[in-house]
Amino acid sequence: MEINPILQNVLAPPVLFFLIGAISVLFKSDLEIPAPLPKLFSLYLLLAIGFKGGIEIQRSGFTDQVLPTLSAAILMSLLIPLIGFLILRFKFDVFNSAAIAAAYGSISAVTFISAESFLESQKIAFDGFMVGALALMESPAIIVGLLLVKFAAPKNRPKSRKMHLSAILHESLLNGSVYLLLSSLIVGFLTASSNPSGIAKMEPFTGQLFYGAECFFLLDMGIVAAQRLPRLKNAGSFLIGFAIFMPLFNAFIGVFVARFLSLGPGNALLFVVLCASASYLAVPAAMRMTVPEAKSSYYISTTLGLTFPFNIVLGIPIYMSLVNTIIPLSPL
Amino acid sequence: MEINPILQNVLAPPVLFFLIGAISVLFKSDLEIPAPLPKLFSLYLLLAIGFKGGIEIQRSGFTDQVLPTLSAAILMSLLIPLIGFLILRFKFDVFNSAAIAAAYGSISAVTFISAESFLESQKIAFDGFMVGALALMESPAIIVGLLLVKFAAPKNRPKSRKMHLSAILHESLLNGSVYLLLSSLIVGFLTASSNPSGIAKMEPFTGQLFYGAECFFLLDMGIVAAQRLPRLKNAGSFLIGFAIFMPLFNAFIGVFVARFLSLGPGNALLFVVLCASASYLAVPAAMRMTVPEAKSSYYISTTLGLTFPFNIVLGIPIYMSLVNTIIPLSPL
Amino acid sequence: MEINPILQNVLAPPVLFFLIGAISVLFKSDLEIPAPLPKLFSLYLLLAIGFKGGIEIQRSGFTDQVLPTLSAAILMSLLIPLIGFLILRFKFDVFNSAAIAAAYGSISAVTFISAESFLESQKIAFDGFMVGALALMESPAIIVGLLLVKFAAPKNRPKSRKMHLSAILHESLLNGSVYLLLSSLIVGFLTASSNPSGIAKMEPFTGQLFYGAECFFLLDMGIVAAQRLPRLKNAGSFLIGFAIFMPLFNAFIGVFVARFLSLGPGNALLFVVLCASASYLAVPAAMRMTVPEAKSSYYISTTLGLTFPFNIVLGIPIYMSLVNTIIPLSPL
Amino acid sequence: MKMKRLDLIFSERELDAIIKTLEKANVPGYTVMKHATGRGPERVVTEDMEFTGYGSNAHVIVFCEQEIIDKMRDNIRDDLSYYGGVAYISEATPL
Amino acid sequence: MKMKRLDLIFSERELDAIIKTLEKANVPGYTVMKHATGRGPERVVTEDMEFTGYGSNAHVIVFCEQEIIDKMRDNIRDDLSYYGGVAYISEATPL
Amino acid sequence: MKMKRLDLIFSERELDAIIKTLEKANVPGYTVMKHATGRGPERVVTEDMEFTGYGSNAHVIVFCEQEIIDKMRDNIRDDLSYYGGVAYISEATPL
Ligand SMILES: Nc1ncnc2c1ncn2[C@@H]1O[C@H](COP(=O)(O)O)[C@@H](O)[C@H]1O
Ligand SMILES: Nc1ncnc2c1ncn2[C@@H]1O[C@H](COP(=O)(O)O)[C@@H](O)[C@H]1O
Ligand SMILES: Nc1ncnc2c1ncn2[C@@H]1O[C@H](COP(=O)(O)O)[C@@H](O)[C@H]1O
Ligand code: NA
Ligand code: NA
Ligand code: NA
Repeated sequence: MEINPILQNVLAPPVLFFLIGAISVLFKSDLEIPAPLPKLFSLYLLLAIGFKGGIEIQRSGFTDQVLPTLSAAILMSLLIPLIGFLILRFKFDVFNSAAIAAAYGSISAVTFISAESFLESQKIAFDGFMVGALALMESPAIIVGLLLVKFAAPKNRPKSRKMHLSAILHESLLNGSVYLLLSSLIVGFLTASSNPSGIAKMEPFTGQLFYGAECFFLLDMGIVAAQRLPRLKNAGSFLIGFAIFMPLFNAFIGVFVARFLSLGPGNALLFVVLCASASYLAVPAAMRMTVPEAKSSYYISTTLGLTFPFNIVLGIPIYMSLVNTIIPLSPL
Repeated sequence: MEINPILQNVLAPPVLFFLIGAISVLFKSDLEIPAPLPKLFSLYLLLAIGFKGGIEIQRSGFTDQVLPTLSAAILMSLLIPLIGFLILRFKFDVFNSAAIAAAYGSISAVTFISAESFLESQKIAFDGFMVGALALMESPAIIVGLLLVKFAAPKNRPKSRKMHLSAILHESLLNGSVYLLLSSLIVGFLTASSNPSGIAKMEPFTGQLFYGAECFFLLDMGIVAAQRLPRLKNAGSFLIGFAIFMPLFNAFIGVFVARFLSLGPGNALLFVVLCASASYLAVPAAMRMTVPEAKSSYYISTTLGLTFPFNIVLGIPIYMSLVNTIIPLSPL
Repeated sequence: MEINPILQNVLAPPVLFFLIGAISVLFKSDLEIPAPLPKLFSLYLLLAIGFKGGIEIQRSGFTDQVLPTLSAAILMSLLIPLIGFLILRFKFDVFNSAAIAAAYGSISAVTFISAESFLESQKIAFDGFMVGALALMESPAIIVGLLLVKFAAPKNRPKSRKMHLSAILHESLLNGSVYLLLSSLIVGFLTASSNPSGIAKMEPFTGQLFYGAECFFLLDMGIVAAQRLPRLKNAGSFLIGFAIFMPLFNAFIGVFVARFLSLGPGNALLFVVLCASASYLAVPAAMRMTVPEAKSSYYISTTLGLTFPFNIVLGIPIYMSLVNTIIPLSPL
Repeated sequence: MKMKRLDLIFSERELDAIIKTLEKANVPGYTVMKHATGRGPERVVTEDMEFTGYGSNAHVIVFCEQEIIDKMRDNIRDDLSYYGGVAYISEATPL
Repeated sequence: MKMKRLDLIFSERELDAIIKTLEKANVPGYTVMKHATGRGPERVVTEDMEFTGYGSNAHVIVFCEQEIIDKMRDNIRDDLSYYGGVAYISEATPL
Repeated sequence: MKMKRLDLIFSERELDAIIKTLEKANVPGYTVMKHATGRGPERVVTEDMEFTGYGSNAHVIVFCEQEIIDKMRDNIRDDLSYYGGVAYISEATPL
């Protein structure tokens, strides 16, 4: 693996702004992006990426690759939490293991966006339907996490309330970020199919502005991640190791699945990044609600404080090397 | 009336995002656009539409149509509350009747913006001076509403304080949204006449971004409207009927006035939409201040929960059909 | 001095929006841009101006003019507070004198941005490295201010805590606005040197949107300034005079320094504006922390309520005339 | 020292009037928290009101002596009974 | 008139459930302040939680009579012990 | 159980220092509400301060036992007398 792509990734504006944010915390600068401004950018990015993905899907149509890829994506988001759970059980109780595992089975939209920006800067093509995979991978891991609790937890959870399946489905499918991403995808699709002039009128907002808004949001994410990092100390070295090892492990499985699916390098990277990233939007919301026994600082600090920065700064170029190494091999 | 224009309207991004917002409430998704982000978009839209309107007015000059149209607009915003008041008095006391009537005499800038987007997607021309009508129709209805209270209310309003004319004028003319719209119009006008290079530099902000920002704001409006809808139940069926019937009735008067003014189909639609839309910005602010006896849920829930969605989704294409039917008839 | 350039400056959209904001306060309109929306625009402007400046510096390279100009800029921000201090001591105690003097030695980024817009509208060229001067002039004045307190204040400040040099340096160099400006400059520089395709992708955000965002922010600044103005009455006529005289005086020194540096008219204006403007971001933050004996309304109300509007509306065209008069004279 | 704490909750749009009343009674200080929502006997105030013309609520806290409260009681009651809102007094000891 | 002041602080995500409890007990009104942060025995809630799926805290104030508090005590305790949060009562006199 | 409620109001910029004081005294928890404005004997803090370098106020609520308050009294008084702000104690009963 060369060092060059990592450096090139680090020198792109979004990553630089991420680092600026993180360094500001290190130096105790009082730089601050007050709530609810980060929410504005978070909503905007979900809306824009969904809208653009919907347009792309309508344009390219449902090719042979779409269905297998989306199915594999869902499978991965069911499988990863199971593996994660088994690993985490060495050190943690059922509740914490299930909650953390669910976070790693789910995805991070901003990591996905960063991978897209990386591909664009490398002039590597990718398909819009991968946004569909992004949207579909957010929820299943939540359901697995909750089922794990339901079946593996001691029968009489002292603090527990009955976990209705409908509540689980509601939390996982109608979480604000899942809902906005999916519905913006549908809006994009409908616009492209019935109202193509609307695309050009949306383009300055959802297209041209996107890169800058991504930078601004990553500036905030840098601040947030660096504020979380010190809290990881309480989590212990096992969890710290997990937060780096698990994405790499997931990426490794992901790249072989991508090869099996005959994805091109661009789609393959996005697939791998979806496997390797961990959720800090939908999953914490669902876990807090349904598994209050789990310590939130475990699943939030690891995903935001370590896995997210790792993926943004080092992970994406590493995964690209992985893709470039594994995918061109003779077919499985 | 064909079904096609309605479907075409519904499949435009702004309306789709409006529906997405409304459906998220129906499905109890936790999608939320926290305050003060909606205010940002609301201020932006007023500033941008005023600025662009001012430029258009300067460019086209004061044609023969301008003065009659603006005068007719003011007249309509004086007349409609009187009619509304007479209807509402069948069921409500003077205070509530006056407050609700004032809301329907005034206008909704976002409905106007949606109508402009509709015209653009249909490639139907309209003039910038119609923004002047928008700005001028916001206040007069407030004054009529307050005068109705002054003269029709029982002489000794128990809770009342003296209503100074100056306070009434202040509330109606210097309300934040009226002020921003009007003054942005003046800025646009001055920029176009003395500093045309400033127009191109503003264009990405006030022009290109507009459509996307409109979509984002309508997403929020969908949430707000759907949250208001259930509260309408307390309002009773009379008021629910009024919230649909009154816009249609006003549109009907409006289209004949437009024909009398010999407005082209684009300007005619905008004129009709101004008549048919109801205020949720300036009027509630003024009524709360000066007619505290009126129940705010009446005038806010009807305008936001029913009349606004009705106009956005069904009203605009219906009014367009109306315009296409009535305007081409032989002159009055 | 002709009246024309002043009128031309006043009729530019940013100044018009500033006036609209100020007038809304005068007329008691309830127009309001709620927190933290102004912070969004403030952060955006710092990020964008830094980023663009960094690109320009990388593109033009370190010409002969860069080092002398930046050195002179730092010198001015050390010298001006000393002069200001001496003047202010006629009326105020050491604490207030030092705090106010520091504000006038430091700079206002928005005044600088307004001067850039003015130059662009006048089609006068200027260099990106002047943003470097902007970034470098924010902090030194703070240090001078604090040293003045350290050495000129009565030995036993009753309320005082020990002033560690490290705390002083931290406050002055790692203030959020200084940090964001400087680091965005570095990001711009790095992007331009190693990732030029990133520039085009940032352009819609940092470039095209800039003018409109500036207008929106100045609308808010107009409101803020006009709200501050009445509080100046308590400050007394000496301070009011100082708030107008000091910028003019600083501009006068600045223009001769600019001539000595052989700056072109564009760079000269920017240099003069940096000298003439006063800080309301970094300095108040630092002074509140380290010199709580100083009355904050003195240094905030003068800079925001009087000096800022004066510079935006009248100052910039006056300084331009000054530059045009002094610079072309035969060399010193 | 015996001090009182006065909590006022009412529509943001009346804030200027209430603050004028406080200042006239020479309160030593006050704190304002805006963007409060809630329900009272007359109205539901929700977050979406913030961008409509209606505004949300302000929560004002005043620590002062009983006699200052007595001075402004009538004015505040007057404002709140006209526009809605609540006002409660409790005991408070300076730290 | 003797009145009570009830202060509830808990995660914003439980707001709907708590308000339902208040309404069922027929409180005369309540005030909600969102975007509060803090630390309790179980969790640290910081401002950056607002954009993650976790949300920040809500501070709810209710002025009401003792008997209404008695009515809802069990329900509120139940919610707060499950999800975390605090509830305190103090005296309050209407102005 | 007899508990106290401590209300602290001061500039947001001192928040970290105050929280450090609270933590050192082992408070069981605390709640922070930012973006408060107001007026004290020394300063007017308005909303526009938020984007200037000056910041607005924070309102911190702590429910704890008297002895914890006694532990931190001096430190808090020290901070508030230097930078401004108020601190008041009242009675509070857990629900
Ligand atoms: N009993 C109460 N407890 C707490 N807050 C209240 C109460 N009654 C009214 N409020 C607040 O006062 C505001 C105005 O009430 P209203 O008198 O209905 O206009 C409401 O929106 C609530 O925020
Ligand atoms: N002793 C306390 N004083 C004030 N606020 C508290 C206290 N304990 C908990 N809180 C608030 O209640 C929230 C939830 O606490 P927890 O029970 O840890 O989930 C915290 O984030 C604080 O805002
Ligand atoms: N008597 C008071 N009642 C309520 N809040 C106060 C009072 N005095 C001061 N404050 C708050 O404390 C902040 C700082 O006050 P100061 O001591 O003037 O710096 C003010 O901005 C108010 O928000
Ligand atoms: Na994953
Ligand atoms: Na109307
Ligand atoms: Na200066």
